[in-house]
Amino acid sequence: MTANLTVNLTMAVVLAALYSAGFYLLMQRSLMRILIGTVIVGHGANLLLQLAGGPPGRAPILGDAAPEQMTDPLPQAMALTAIVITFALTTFLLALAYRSWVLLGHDEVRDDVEDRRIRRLERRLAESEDDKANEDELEREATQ
Amino acid sequence: MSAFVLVHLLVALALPIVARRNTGMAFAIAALPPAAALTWVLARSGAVLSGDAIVEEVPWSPLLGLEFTFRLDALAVLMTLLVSGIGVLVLVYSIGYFHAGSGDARRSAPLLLTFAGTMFGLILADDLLTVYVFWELTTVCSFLLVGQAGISRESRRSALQALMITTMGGLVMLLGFVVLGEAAGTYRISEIVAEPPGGTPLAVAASLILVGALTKSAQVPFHNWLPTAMVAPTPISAYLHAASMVKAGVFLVARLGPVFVGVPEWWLPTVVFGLITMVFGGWRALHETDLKKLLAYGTVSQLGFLMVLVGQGTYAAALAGAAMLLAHGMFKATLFLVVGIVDHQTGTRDVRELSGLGRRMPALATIAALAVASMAGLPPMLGFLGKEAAFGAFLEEGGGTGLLIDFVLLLGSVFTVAYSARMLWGAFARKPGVAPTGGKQPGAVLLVPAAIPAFAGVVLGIGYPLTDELAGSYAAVYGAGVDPLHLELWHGFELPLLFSVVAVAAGLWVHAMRVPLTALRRRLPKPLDAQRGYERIMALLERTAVGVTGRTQVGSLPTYLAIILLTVVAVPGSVLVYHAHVPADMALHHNLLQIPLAILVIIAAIAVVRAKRRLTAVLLVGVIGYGIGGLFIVDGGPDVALAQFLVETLTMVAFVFVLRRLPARFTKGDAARSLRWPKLALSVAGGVVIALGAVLFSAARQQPPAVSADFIAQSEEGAGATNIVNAILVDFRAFDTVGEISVLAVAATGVASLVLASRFDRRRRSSRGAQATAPAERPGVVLSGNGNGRRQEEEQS
Amino acid sequence: MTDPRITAPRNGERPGVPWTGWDAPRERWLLSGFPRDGRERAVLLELAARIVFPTVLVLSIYLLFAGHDRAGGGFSGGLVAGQAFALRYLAGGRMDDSAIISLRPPVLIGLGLTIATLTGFLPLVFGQELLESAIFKISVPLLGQIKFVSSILLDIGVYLLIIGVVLDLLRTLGSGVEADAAAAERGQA
Amino acid sequence: MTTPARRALRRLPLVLWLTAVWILLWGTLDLGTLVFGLLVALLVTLVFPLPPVTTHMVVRPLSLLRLVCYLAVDLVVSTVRVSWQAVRYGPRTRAGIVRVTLLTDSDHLTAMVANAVSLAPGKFVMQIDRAHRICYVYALGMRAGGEELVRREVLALERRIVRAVGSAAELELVGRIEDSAGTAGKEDA
Amino acid sequence: MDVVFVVTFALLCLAALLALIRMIMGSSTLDRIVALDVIVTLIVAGTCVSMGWLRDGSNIALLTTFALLAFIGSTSAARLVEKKEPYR
Amino acid sequence: MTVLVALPVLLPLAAAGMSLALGRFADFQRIIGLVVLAAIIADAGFLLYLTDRTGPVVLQIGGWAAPAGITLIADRLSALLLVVSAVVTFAVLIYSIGQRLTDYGRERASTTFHPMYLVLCAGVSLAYLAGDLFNLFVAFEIMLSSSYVLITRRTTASRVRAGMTYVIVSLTSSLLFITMIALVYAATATVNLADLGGKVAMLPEGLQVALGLMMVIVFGVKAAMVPLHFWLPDSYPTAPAPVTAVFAGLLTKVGIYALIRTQTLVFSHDRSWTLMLVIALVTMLVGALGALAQNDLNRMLSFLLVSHIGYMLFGLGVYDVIGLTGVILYVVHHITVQATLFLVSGLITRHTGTVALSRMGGLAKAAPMIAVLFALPALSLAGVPPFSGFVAKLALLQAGIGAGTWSAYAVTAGTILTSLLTLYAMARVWTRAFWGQVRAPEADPDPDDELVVGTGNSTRPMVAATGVLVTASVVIALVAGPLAGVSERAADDLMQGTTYREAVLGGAR
Amino acid sequence: MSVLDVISACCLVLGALSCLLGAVGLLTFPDVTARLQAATKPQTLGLILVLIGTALQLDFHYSLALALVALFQMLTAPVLAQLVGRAAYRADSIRRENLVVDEMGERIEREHDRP
Ligand code: NA
Ligand code: NA
Repeated sequence: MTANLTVNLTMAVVLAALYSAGFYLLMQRSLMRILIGTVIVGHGANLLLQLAGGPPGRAPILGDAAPEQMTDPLPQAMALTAIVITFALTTFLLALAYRSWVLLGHDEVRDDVEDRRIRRLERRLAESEDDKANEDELEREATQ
Repeated sequence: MSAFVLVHLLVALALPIVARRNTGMAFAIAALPPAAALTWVLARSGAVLSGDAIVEEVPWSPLLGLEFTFRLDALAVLMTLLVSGIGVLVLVYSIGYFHAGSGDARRSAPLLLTFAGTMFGLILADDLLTVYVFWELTTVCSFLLVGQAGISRESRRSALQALMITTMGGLVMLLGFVVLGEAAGTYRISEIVAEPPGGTPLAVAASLILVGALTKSAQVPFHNWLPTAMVAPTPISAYLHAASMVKAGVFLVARLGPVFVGVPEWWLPTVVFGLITMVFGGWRALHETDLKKLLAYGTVSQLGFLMVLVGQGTYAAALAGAAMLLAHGMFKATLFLVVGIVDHQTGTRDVRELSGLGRRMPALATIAALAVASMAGLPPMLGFLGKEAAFGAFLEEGGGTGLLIDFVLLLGSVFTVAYSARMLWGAFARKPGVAPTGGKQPGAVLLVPAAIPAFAGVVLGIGYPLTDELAGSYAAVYGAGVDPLHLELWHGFELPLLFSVVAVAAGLWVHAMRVPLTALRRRLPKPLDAQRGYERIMALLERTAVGVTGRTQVGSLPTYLAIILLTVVAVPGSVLVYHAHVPADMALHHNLLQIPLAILVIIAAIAVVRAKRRLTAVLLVGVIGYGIGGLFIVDGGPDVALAQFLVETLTMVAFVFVLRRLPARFTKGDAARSLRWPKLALSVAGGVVIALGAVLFSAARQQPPAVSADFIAQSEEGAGATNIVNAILVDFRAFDTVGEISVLAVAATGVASLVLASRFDRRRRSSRGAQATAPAERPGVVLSGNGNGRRQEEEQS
Repeated sequence: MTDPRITAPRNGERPGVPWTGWDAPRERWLLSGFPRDGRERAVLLELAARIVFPTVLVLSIYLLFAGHDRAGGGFSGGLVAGQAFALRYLAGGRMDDSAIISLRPPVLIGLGLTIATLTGFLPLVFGQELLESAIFKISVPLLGQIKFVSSILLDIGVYLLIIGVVLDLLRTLGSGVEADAAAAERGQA
Repeated sequence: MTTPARRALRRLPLVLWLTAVWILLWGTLDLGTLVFGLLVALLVTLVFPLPPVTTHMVVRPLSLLRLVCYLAVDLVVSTVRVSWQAVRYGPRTRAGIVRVTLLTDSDHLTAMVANAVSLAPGKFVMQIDRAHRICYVYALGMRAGGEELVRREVLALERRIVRAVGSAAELELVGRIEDSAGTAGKEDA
Repeated sequence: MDVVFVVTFALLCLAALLALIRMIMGSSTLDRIVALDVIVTLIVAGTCVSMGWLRDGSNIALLTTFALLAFIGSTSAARLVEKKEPYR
Repeated sequence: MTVLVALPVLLPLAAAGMSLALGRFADFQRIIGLVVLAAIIADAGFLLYLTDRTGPVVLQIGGWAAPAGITLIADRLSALLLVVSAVVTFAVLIYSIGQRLTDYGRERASTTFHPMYLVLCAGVSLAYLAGDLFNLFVAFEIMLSSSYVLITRRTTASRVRAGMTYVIVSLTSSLLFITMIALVYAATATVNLADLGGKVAMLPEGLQVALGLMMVIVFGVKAAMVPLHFWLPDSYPTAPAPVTAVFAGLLTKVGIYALIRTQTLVFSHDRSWTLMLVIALVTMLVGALGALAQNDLNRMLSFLLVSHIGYMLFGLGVYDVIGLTGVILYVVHHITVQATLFLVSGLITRHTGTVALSRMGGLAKAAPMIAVLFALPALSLAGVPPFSGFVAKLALLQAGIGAGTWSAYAVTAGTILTSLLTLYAMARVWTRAFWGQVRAPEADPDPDDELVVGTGNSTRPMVAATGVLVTASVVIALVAGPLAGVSERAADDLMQGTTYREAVLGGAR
Repeated sequence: MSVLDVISACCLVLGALSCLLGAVGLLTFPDVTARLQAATKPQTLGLILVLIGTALQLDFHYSLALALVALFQMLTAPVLAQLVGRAAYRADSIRRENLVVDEMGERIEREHDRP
């Protein structure tokens, strides 16, 4: 376990690339893209976890290497756990995408219906500056 | 005392059972606890009035200063007469008033009793927080009693308005209580009175507490909830909105007055708002045709009067205030009950429809006349005592201010006399051109409760020494001084008497001039329409709510994620960038192999973003995964690499399973073109922030990982493993592993529940298809706010 | 969409078999015989699966036990075994009769979870701390010293659970989606 | 015919193979590993039994070795050839799909032929028609009229395979056809 | 000997890069599957070379597993794409 | 004795395993669920007693002393929250069982609901007990993954969308969580919370601040703090009542708990943490205004949930003993009351067939029991005395006034305003749904899904379960004295930090 | 460098070269099937060479296990090739103009055309 712990430039760029790509995909509407985005960010996170242990070294297996040469085992164990958890959630999200496709015929995340209603209402209220309209608008919106 | 409060509440809790069978019986039972309370208080009043207050403490949460502290003193005795005394009467009256078995009756009996209990608690409270507890409970009772079944929109709105205004005041008052309590170090009123804190907190507390008092006691500009609350059944109006609850504000000012003696933030608003309210209420009452509304505005006016008196903070004003408090409770309760009888027997309470009722119901008219006399301040009624004393109190103070106040009070009194006359005239006089009103004679159960306070007004007026003792022992909190004012029927020919005479005379004149005055009022501008103000504020509230929510809660997941990311970039990200000094010894790589693998991963990552086909993207993700697996190997993590490879493959298989059914290409027009670059910029910023974080945090480590050294040292002996990662997984940190497999189990179960759902759908559909020739396709339906089973067109098309 | 040649008219050589079905082997190479969800058989794949499947299972058991001293462990072992089943599925086997012991995947998952959690309590019986491990070294004649670390029980629980999870994924994302697709083709979707 | 003993015997090669894999994985050959390996192999074969097949393989080590050598040489030669193609012709490279009717008729021999053909660059079996013992072989870099050559190469490979692992009957069959074909056998001797 | 390993790695990396280009270019899914198979095989080869370099063969099982995975991943993709791609 | 700390985690997990394995036996599933949750109530109660009497109960799992091994620690705060959560989960399970018995009959088992519910309970418990950042992450994942399943179970077209929002946002926050753990480890080489306290303090100040903010974001998403809250009102309302009840009651509070734990144990703040106060104020107001814009009962409740998260942030922002006392009291109160309100909402929709307030009416007459069950928690939520909400709010007000800064005053005023708006929202529910003409129930718009509505009935177990929670909230108010005492001691522990640290690390090396 | 080292070095470099050539083919060949040829086969050879090269660097008992890897590769690569080729033929990813002869297509045509 060496002293120089700074994540090197190459790895920093990889991290930046993975997180950027993942974040970008996360902000899309296609659930499959979002899902891929989470997978990529997950990869980035797992890599980061591994890197948090320090620079490369020998596998932390007694007998194969001296303890000083070994990489830090704890982040590896945590990365392993994280990998499995990410995998579990990925499959779930995949099933969700599938279910969404079966039910809706697409796998997109559309805007929330109820929020859209309130946005409509907001626009209508902004147009009519009359106070009295308020309650009536609300009731009309609600009962339509 | 707590026992009495509790009995009220417990009986009220049990009352619905009785009320379901016999509402009359329910009201009769409901009258018992207040009667008992009244009896108990009166039995002890002798000692109490001579200065021996009875104190009881029930601890609740001492840490927060929360306790129920009750203290029976002169003010409390006085208020008990109103709260419990009138309470008993109203409950008895209700037996006759409500239709037996009606929904209103079933609701009202327990609620009225609850109200009586909380009000009783309120007047006994010697603790700010205790006051607040009961204060808010009375508000809730009022809401439920005003709204009843909430059938009409008017009743719902009125109840809501009363609730909102008084709660608003109550909450501000609570804040004031906390300020006061924290400044004083105690919430016990008697202790604060004994040793009031000073300085800014006191002034702030005064202003805040007054908001509560002014709203609860319907002072201008918060007054309007009171007239609108008149949609409630009349016994409720009589009890809550005349005799007791609306007095709570006045009571509070009276109670806390000694704390704030000489604090301008305290007395100035009470006087100013009180005077305005008195005049304004009286003026409005002059023009009402609905007797109840008339009384309501009269109440507003009188509450203003009371506020002026109790807010003044002198012995004399307090004395007058106490007398008026009592007087108002008596006559206003009577008048409401009378109007209730009129309404109940004739079916109307409109002055334009009522005619000749005095002749038909002389007993009722007599009772009303007694009460009106008290209200108008005619001797020898209790009202006269109070009013004389009031005029005297401010004169005694001397100076321009006292005189000014007296003149405004006089104006108010003129209006009071005028609407008193209007009330009597409106209800009982024979009016030309109006058919005599019919209707059955009221029974004793209605008449007697109305009569008792009316006669009490006479008795307390004639028996003025008794009244003086009662009021005086309250006023003594301000110190009686050398030659204290006394309540007397005859002070001699002095200015107060003149004022009284002028008030009566002018008032009668004003009543005579009612027709031109009403015309005048129509022509006057309406600068102060509190009702419209309230409506505007509520509309503004709704508008703001919809506006803010409509603009922020956009319902778009990408936006939400963008906001989260933006927060990450903006908040910790900016701090990182600000503190960034990239370490000088930062290497390009630690192992040559990192570079090609990095290139592989980066290219694949860029390609994924640009991929148009789902499978392509998945395969590229696979490349990323394998590439990272390679990096793990290079890093010296064979276990992680192995898991990574395995998981990556399995993920890919799972993806491919699902992609069989999805279209090959991603949906076109996935993102609005204009948002593409901002999104890209944001994501790159996010990525850079995290990479920067990785560099900075890893560079900041100062100590070697002691924990891991432990693991390495103990692995063989302690965990029986040479593979330390595995030792961590199954031994050192086995609990993580247990958790992790739970997640796996959960995910698998979830996948099954989602994917196999379509199988169940099919099965259900086929079984349903076998039953009927219903359409096989079920549209997706929303169960949400507007979800009236309407199809979600957007979702389907 | 459908190529007429797939349901080509009889041709004397092999009536009724579309060309995509020519690959079918003659014998049953895997226990479950042939795919029931309409996928074509492939003789090459089935034979490969027949050899690879048990081999990979051995590999997975190796990883399970070797995990204490080398790369591996219950996770990796379970996942590798899972891949073996995935291969079987791909080769056309049905998942539910691939073993003589027929356990539904959720049962296997539940079993694994129960084992993994309950074994943690075992040390309490011996007066140790929760999830504390014990190492037993037994000398067996001829075989030498055998080391048994009690935490292997957790690993076994993990191993079983993960196999269950993969089997469940094959049941749902595999067969389940396949069945949906078939239903969609029949016009039931 | 299928007494338990014979069934067990039939499983023996698999058990041995799995045991060998176990030992290879551990990299140590001692009694403990062997015993555990046997146990694991038995476990796997018992829990996940494979269906019995009627055809048998007879391994002839010497022929097998020759086959392996042949394949190795073929692999190298073909690699060079295809690489040349890739560099020389690139996108203009031509190919053909040739129908080869095999002499033998068993699943595993067909599979092995297909595998062997596919191992080296240049050719692979694209489609098998098991019912008619046909392999459709895709050959890269083929010139017009090169079908016969491809067929000959494939059949020669088949003969080598039969010699290495074919049953007596198949060996006899191959030999017979070889005789009748006359020159065919000499070409690849 | 180090030179040999570096050269070997360089060649393998170059190959992986080419395969990645094929994966990105396509043009069909099958091309990409093939490319993925190549990449995984190259990673297996690379792992193998690194074992030689470090003269540490303890993780040979890893290699076996990887070799297997390359097969299963690509096979699943190929097998399941079969039905998805249009018949000619 | 220390094993008691692990029981709230391991028992439900084992029960979930069995429930999954024996998925065909419906009665077994029900019984084991109830028995385990009841056992947890008892266990948690005992833990609370122990911790309050003798200090934190610490379990070093596997006998590996912290910071190497994983530590489970029950201190006053976690034990208290454990008790409340256990009661809520127990009551909700009764509700849910009652509902399923009515709608599907006794025979029908669910392979999904019971195991997932138990896992959820385990996750929540572990989140309270974890003394280790990574273990906390695992706890979050246990809790979240099972919540994903519960919220998407038997989805319909409308619910699958809401589920997506929830799952994806939660997943994103989880990914940020791992990222943060990696950064923490990179800098300190430890993930033990007690150990981190000292190690983080040695970092450069900029990194400390950045790390602290990162944690605020990670837990803030879970806690639905503005502006990270948007997902909540879009997703919670669509789930079946018991699910929403548990989510609303517990999951956000777990975020708050994690926030409190980390910000007190790992980081240090000045008294009156202005940023948090600002967030608190905005959260309160945005939530309350959002509630007023809604016509959908569940969405309104969800916005109120967001709004009242602001209260808890307020107490944390004041950052002194009384402030944290207020937060703890508020969390305890809010878990109970918010869960109750969603259960009541479930009862309401069963009666009306709709969640649209405008299409309800006359419930006070049609179903007086529901009216009572709604009124009490509604008043409590609005902070009307003498209910539990008032006690908690009072502590916060005292903290705000005592803090003596303008930002604290502003938030105190905001608290008052929010109370008013909450009451308004609740009163509007009352006037629209409970008052007015009685309406016939609407037909279930989607008979196939988990949400059975418009049946016009509610069975005894459902009402009883709701009643249990209402009673619980009344009891909270009744025992406000001792409760505030425990909360104050817990808050004191939090501010000191030494008790926790010594309990965890005392035996180490 | 010992003799073994030299052999090992040759194997390693040649193996890597083979892999590279395969990758070149993957990039340059016209259609899936051709690329498949180019990709999988030299890959197999390359891997086997690399395995040999590595085996020479390690203890003997590792070589056996490496042989297992080689065996796996030889067993599985053709299977994948066949699957992909078959799928390519179906998906019409083969460039027909590059085929000098297609006896399979002929048969399919024939069976289809026959009434
Ligand atoms: Na309504
Ligand atoms: Na439904």
